[in-house]
Amino acid sequence: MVNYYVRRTARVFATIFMVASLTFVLIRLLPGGPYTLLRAQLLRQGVPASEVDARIANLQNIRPDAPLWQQYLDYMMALAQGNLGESISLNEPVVSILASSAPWTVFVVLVSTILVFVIGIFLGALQAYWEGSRFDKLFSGISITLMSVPFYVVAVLALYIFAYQLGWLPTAGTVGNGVERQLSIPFVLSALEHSVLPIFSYTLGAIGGQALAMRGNSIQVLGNDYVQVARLRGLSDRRIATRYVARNAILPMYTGFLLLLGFRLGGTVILEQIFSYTGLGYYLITALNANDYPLMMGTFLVITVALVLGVYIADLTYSKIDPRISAGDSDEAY
Amino acid sequence: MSQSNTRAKPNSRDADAPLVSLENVEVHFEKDQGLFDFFEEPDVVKAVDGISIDIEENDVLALVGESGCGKSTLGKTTIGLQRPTGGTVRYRGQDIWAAKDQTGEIDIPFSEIRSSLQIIHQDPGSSLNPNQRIVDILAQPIKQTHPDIGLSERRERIYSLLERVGMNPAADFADRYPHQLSGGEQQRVALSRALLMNPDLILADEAISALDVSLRVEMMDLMLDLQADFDTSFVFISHDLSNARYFAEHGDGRIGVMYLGEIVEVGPAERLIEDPGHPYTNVLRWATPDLALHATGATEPPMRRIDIPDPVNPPSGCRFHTRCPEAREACRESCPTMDGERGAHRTACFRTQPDHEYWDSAPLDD
Amino acid sequence: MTPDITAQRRHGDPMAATDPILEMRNAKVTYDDGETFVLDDVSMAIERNEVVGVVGESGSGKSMFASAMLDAIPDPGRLSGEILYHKADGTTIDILELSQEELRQFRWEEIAMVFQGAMSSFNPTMKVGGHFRETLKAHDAHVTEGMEFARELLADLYLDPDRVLDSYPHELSGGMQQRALIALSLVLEPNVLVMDEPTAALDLLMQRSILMLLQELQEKYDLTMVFITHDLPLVAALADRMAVMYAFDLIEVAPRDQLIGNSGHPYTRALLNSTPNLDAPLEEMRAIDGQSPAPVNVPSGCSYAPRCPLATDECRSDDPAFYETGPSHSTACHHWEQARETIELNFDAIDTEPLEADTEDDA
Amino acid sequence: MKPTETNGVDWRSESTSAPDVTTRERLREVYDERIHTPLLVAWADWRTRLGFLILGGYLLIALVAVLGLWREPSTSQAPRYLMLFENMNYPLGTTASGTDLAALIIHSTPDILLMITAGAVWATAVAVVIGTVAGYKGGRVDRALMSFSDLVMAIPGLPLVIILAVTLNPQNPILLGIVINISYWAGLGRSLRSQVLTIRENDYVEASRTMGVNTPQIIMKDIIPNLMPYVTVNFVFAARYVMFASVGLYFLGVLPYSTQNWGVTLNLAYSGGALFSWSAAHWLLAPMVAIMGLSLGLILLSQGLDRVFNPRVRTRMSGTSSSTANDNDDDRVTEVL
Amino acid sequence: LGGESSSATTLTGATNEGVPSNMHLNPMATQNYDWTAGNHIFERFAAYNFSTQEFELAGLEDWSFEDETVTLTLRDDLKWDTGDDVTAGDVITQFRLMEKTNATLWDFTDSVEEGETDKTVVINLSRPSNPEIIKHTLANGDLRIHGYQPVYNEFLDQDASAIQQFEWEDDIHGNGPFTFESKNDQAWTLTRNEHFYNADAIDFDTYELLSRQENTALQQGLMGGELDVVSSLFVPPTIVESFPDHVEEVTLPANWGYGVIFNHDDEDFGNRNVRQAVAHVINRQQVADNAGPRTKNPAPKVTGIAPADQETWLGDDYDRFESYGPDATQSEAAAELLRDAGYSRSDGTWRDGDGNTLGGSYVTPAGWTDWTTATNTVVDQLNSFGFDFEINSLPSGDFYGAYTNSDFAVGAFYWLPGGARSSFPYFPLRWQLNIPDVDGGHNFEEGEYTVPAMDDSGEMTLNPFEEIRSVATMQDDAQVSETITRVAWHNNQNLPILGIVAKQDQSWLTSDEWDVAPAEDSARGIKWPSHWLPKQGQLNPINQ
Ligand SMILES: Nc1ncnc2c1ncn2[C@@H]1O[C@H](COP(=O)(O)OP(=O)(O)OP(=O)(O)O)[C@@H](O)[C@H]1O
Ligand SMILES: Nc1ncnc2c1ncn2[C@@H]1O[C@H](COP(=O)(O)OP(=O)(O)OP(=O)(O)O)[C@@H](O)[C@H]1O
Ligand SMILES: [Mg+2]
Ligand SMILES: [Mg+2]
Repeated sequence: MVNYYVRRTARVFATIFMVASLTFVLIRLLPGGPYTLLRAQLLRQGVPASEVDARIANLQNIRPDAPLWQQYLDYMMALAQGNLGESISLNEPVVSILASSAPWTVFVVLVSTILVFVIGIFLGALQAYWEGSRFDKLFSGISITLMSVPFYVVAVLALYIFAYQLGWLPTAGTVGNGVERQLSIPFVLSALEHSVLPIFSYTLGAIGGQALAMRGNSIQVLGNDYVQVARLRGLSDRRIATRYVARNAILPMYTGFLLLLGFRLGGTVILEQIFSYTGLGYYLITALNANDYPLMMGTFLVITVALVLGVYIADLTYSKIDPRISAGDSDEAY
Repeated sequence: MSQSNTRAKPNSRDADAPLVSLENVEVHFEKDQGLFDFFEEPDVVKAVDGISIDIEENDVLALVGESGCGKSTLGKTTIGLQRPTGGTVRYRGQDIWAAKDQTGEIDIPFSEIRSSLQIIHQDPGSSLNPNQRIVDILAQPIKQTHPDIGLSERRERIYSLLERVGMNPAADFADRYPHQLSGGEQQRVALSRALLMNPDLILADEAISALDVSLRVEMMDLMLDLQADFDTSFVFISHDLSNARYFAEHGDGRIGVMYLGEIVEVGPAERLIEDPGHPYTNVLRWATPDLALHATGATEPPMRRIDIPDPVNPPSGCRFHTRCPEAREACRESCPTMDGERGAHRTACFRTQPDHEYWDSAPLDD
Repeated sequence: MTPDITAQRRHGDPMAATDPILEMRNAKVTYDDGETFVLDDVSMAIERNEVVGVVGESGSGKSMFASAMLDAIPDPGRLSGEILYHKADGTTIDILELSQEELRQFRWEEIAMVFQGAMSSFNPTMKVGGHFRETLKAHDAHVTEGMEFARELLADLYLDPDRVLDSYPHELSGGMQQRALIALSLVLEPNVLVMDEPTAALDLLMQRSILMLLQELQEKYDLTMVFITHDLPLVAALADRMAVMYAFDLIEVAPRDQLIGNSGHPYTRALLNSTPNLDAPLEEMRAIDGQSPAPVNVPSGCSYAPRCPLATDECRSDDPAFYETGPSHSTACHHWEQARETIELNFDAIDTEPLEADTEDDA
Repeated sequence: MKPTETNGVDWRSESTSAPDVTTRERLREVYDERIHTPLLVAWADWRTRLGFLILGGYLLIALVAVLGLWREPSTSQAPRYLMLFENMNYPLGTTASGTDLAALIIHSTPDILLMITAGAVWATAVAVVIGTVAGYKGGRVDRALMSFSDLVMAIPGLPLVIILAVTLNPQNPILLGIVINISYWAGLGRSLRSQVLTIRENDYVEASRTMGVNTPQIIMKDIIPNLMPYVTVNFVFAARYVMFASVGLYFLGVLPYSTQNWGVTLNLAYSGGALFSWSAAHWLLAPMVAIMGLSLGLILLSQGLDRVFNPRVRTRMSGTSSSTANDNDDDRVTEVL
Repeated sequence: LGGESSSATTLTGATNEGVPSNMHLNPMATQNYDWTAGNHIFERFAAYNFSTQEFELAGLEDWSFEDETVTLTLRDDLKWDTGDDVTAGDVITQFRLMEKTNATLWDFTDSVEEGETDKTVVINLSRPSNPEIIKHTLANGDLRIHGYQPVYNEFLDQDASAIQQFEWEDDIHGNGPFTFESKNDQAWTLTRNEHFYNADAIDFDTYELLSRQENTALQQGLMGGELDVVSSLFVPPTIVESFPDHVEEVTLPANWGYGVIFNHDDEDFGNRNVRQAVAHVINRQQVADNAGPRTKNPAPKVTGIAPADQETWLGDDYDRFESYGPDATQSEAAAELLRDAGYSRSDGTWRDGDGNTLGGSYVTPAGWTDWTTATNTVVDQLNSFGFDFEINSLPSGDFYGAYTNSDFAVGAFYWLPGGARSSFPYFPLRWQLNIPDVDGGHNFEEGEYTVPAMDDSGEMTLNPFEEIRSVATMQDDAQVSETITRVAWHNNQNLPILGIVAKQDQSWLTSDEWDVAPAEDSARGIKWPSHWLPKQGQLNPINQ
């Protein structure tokens, strides 16, 4: 029997490899080919057709006309060396585009997902604690309502109201225009300011679901004997709420958190478009519209790797976090 | 075994073979490893370690022992639910697992073996599918054994059996869900389900432990009653010697005492209790509460430690030597075996051999 | 035990006590605001330093009885009546009158409780040691000294203190968990220990071992114990006095020997007869017919009447109060004398030879 | 020999009360069991009731569209920019191109319902099959299936949908629903599997195995019914996801569309400036309300649906409860509002 | 000199070309040149004024046209932002590089050389050419004077691909009113070029070009005051109405607009009758009203001349041209045409002899929302007449791809190439015949076509391709006009592509903080006001 951890780590690479292969094939299935749009643009600029082909040929850093397996091999070889190729439409190394965009997306998704969990858990726990109270009913109602509003609707409305109408927050972008792109206080402040609306709209709707889940979990935990015993032992309500109820109710949500994190990375496609937020999702759409294969592959890969790592970390750490689970069981936790 | 007028199974290879016969059966479980013990040998729990025993037609075998000593595992191995990691389990002479894997010459198909060996679980709550009504639960075994029986006859059979197990009026109970029955009633349904399979052997794994003390006798009576009607054998698992005694005595069977994967003493109920050969049997006797007033009152147990040793690293020699009040050096070194013919009262303890070196070695005390 | 003591109708006999530490008066528990009671007007006094065993079948209200002593009925149940606690210094408090904070302090320092199912009494994500420490802290006790005492308790219970304190609950076997829980309940040196089926999930050997340890603890720390179980013979080993519950009320309270050898209630006698045991002739073990009532349909009159072979119209109309049926022996049955005569006990309570010679019964 | 054979103990002779069941009665029973009681249970909870009513409303609307009881949407069929209730012929008003908004909403409904149903059925069906088989079978089958679903789970969902949508250009709502939920089953399948792992440890599953019941039957009868509460809730969530994702992608303009639907309408309204101007606000509002209403209905439904599959609640509701024993409610379903 | 008080003011514009950090300033590169920024940094040769319909010189002081030479004289004071003169050498370098990349200029140019001074450039033509065409080529807004020799000289002896892949991001020097300061993922920051010849007229320091992806973002930017100018932005009427008063709209003919493209290889739509029927069915006014009533005009005649210029160019023949009912669905005419072509109508649907319905998928670009509305309207009209179309929306790339690969039957496409050049019918008419944007994917074969004669006297046969090409070398206006009328007539009858509406470009200025040229000022007639006006000193901060 091979050690669980070795197997699990091997699986990470296998999964990434498979997804990379799969998306490679998928993307090549896209109709049109990578240069259709560019061709149209050039033609529109009045460049003669013959010249257009020549120009496109000049650009080719991938070989879209080579046999698929050849392209695949090239790609995989390059990938193994950490080279994701050149973006066709932006004429830049994909790696550098990703390096500049991924942090923003990760930042927004991470912060908003953490907020979703923290707020959701907090509200859900309070609701469970006062189960049946007016507070509980009110917030359950709010949760359900929030769940039925798609986040992009929130995003559009929030953008309109808080940025354009009230002018409280910037309307687009990741950092203020005049701010130097280097780690400094103005930079951080500006970045935070720009992320408020995306994070807000990506957070609000999702809170409801987590709150309901937490509420359910907590109610279940509250029914356990050990909570009753803890009360009898004279522990303070606060200690019971945190160390007993919250902890035991949150633990099962832990793997969910990391999974959700990955899942929500994909959702930024819409979010970033609305806020002109130049993250992964933004470039994915750019790439898609331009049939920019390397860039598409790159964004896909980053999201995939993030997801796979998320699950991996969840698997490896869950047994550390929840003493009841021993390693190897944990991949049954979701 | 009093009744040896075995029902001749038409396709049985060996009419004289015991109903179920275990030959040197071992069940070893591997434990999962952690991050840092990659290069170590995996931990192995020897839940059942080299047990041979026969169960005849209309037989009763009561297994007693502490929690974790392997009673359930042995029971499940006996009825072919647990694949042994060593040794053979035969049903009327047919190797069960050979039949299952379709290897070798098969006299009795596995499906027939399967339906002949049934089980009643400890927890009546979890042994019935909460989403099915009692009729539907009980219809399953009939469908399984007699696929051609029509709906109304099926109902008829179910109703009559329900009444037979004391659930009157049957119609009232048949349409209920399990949660609408009391624990005792649930257990009766579980028993009925097993009986409808028309089995040769039923494993009753702590089938009465979850019931109230006052209901246990009733349930045991019912099982014994039906044993007579249905011609079945029972493997009856309990940790309570008095229940085992009641059941084995009434069923005219044996009690087997298990300790850490081994059977340390086996014999007819009354004799085993009256004249326990193994110190561990004596411990179990001590643990059995008694209403006789002189015996009430908590006394010091006849053993040196309370906790059962870790089954992953069972003690060397006689496995009981770490707790045995009579243990001597010899017990640590060598392992007593069970002698005597199968079916007789047998004990795996040096103390039964008057001229064993045991008597010369020094007592253990730690 | 002369049976011909003139019976007197005396109400509240189980209340008679010379030095009670805990008195329960007319305790009632309801889950639907007084429609039905899952503890129905129970009164009982518990002597200082005695061990009381309470038996009854599943659902008879034993857990309610136990919880009531700490005013710890699970929500949304409502407890009424009086629960008086007599402190060692002679003062008396009514537990039901205590404020939240007083109650918090009172519990575990004066009365502690061990629950049915130790598995679920520990926080699965906290080490056992943590439970001890936080309990000490919550009661402003000295943690280092307290932990020393905890180690001593664990050692008394035949556990390896260091290993146990450093384990998560699931890493311990059931028996070890149960013992650790007992140690936890004693860590603040309470006077009263209420135990609600502390051993039900364990095998007999462990049950008996724990019982033996409890007896040692009781002697060592001068505990008053209330031990609740459905297993009559089990508690008989430990108890000084025993009480039988049926359908949410006590029906018989007597010293242990009295109750086993000379009980007056038909139910108690039936219960004794239905209990499998090693000595009784097998043929005579008999189950009790019928089922005990649910709270919604407790019959009027004597609640046991529908199952009782001796029931008369009087029983069906008139709920029997306690008759004094012996020294400190109270029985709630109109026909207790008849019961003693007609319902034979199927075991010999008094004259049996001692068990095997190699069993030291010097306790 | 065996009791049921002739020369055994004929315990059947004691039979007294076995009733003769006619087919009719049987049918009635099935109706009671599978339709009446579940509905009763669902109806008893105000959330499910409201959810049912809302969904029923949408179904009615779809019916109106299918039966052609309302005019087809078409450009220039009415004056432009009619406001809400301004002209009762066009109660929801009209768009910038003079299309009846009510017609737009109504005639998109059947497709949307088809789409979300298809997507949800796909996601849950695949998840149930994979989850139960993997969980019940264990071993190599389990490992293979779980590796596969890990793989699928690792592909970023929405982006994958976009690529597939562009590649396959699905015009058919059913296909589109499936494409949107193409990888949704993976996570669900995993959690179903872990539930199956628990369920299969139940003694009644072992009992069925002991009786020699075959695997498909065990899965169908012993495993799946116990998953149903979870499955239905997730069915509803999967449906909601299809709707949100599709509208979002239409809104983004990356899904091909052949006809008008809520997402397209929303997109056109938004880019047509409906957000900034009262005179066009209804144009944006109509699809938004349609989307949120449907999703609200779905969520409300999911909130109470698990009760439907709880036999305890079921028996109580159908009034057949004559329980003697512990009927102590463990149907503490999250009560909301 | 600029007033001290306002010199710190920043003019804020916007671009939706792409993220500035990914863009660069080499106008000759294949991709990612940000023309919005480039237009401010590089001066142009000349411009076409839509108000006056005349050319205005910018970087040029003079241009003169002889038979086979064109002489360009650069402004004497045209300097790089380094302070050095822009010389003929710079321009010649640029032109020579443009030869490598086959720019339109070289369609008629044989060689370029320095003239008498270092500020004059002589273009030797390959053949006598129509000066109008040359002027339009030089005044094309995208053609900028950018050939800064220190940077571009090195490309002269390299392959075309070198210059096409060169991304000019460092050491950028321009000669326009503003110079490059910095760029990031948010914006371009430009500052006033102190060496610009008209720098004194510019009263502010900084020009910031924000990057925005969506039209709605730009609209909201204008509405909320975030943006001061936007060079070109479609804004639907409801939003225009909700704009505050100080947001001023300048509409300029785009000479561009929604049309219907046919695949002439298609069995049905290769048939002229069917195309004409389609033209009769479509109510162009309704399409305009649905898709943008303020900014879209139905083409009065369906041909390759921009709507505003049709009467001017066609003169007396204008009335002869078939209008196909600009504001009506002419079902009768359409039905007759279809019947003549052998189609018949059953169950409300037109079918061919084999019973196949007349229609199929109608390609339209996804995400171009005003086009979506137009497509919906057109398809509704066609279907209610009895065609059987289904909308097939495709992302931009695939949309162009479908046409380039001739993988379509009917779809939406612009029927005019757009830009100032389109005002000269030579360009759009020729464009319609071979639609270079899709590489002639509509399969309108070069050759002779027979159409009814213009004067109803039978038929006429012509090769529209040849005829329109000949215009390039014609010097005689009358001859030009006649040829254009003939080709326009051909297009009107044969419908290589069907023009539906023409669009007005909307350019945006704000007057709350900015002092802009008044509405009637003809300077607003040059694209784009936000580019043109600042350097004229006609867009400056209001002095408090
Ligand atoms: N599937 C399994 N995998 C690993 N170990 C197992 C498994 N089943 C049982 N064991 C181990 O085998 C030993 C014997 O278990 P078994 O259930 O047979 O004991 P038991 O005597 O029935 O105990 P109990 O009285 O508690 O039911 C235990 O140590 C148990 O942990
Ligand atoms: N939360 C509750 N709501 C309503 N009734 C309850 C509740 N908890 C317990 N009961 C009822 O109170 C009665 C007494 O319960 P209790 O737990 O005291 O029984 P018990 O004697 O301890 O039984 P067991 O031996 O099963 O623990 C039972 O009939 C039970 O159904
Ligand atoms: Mg067991
Ligand atoms: Mg209890």
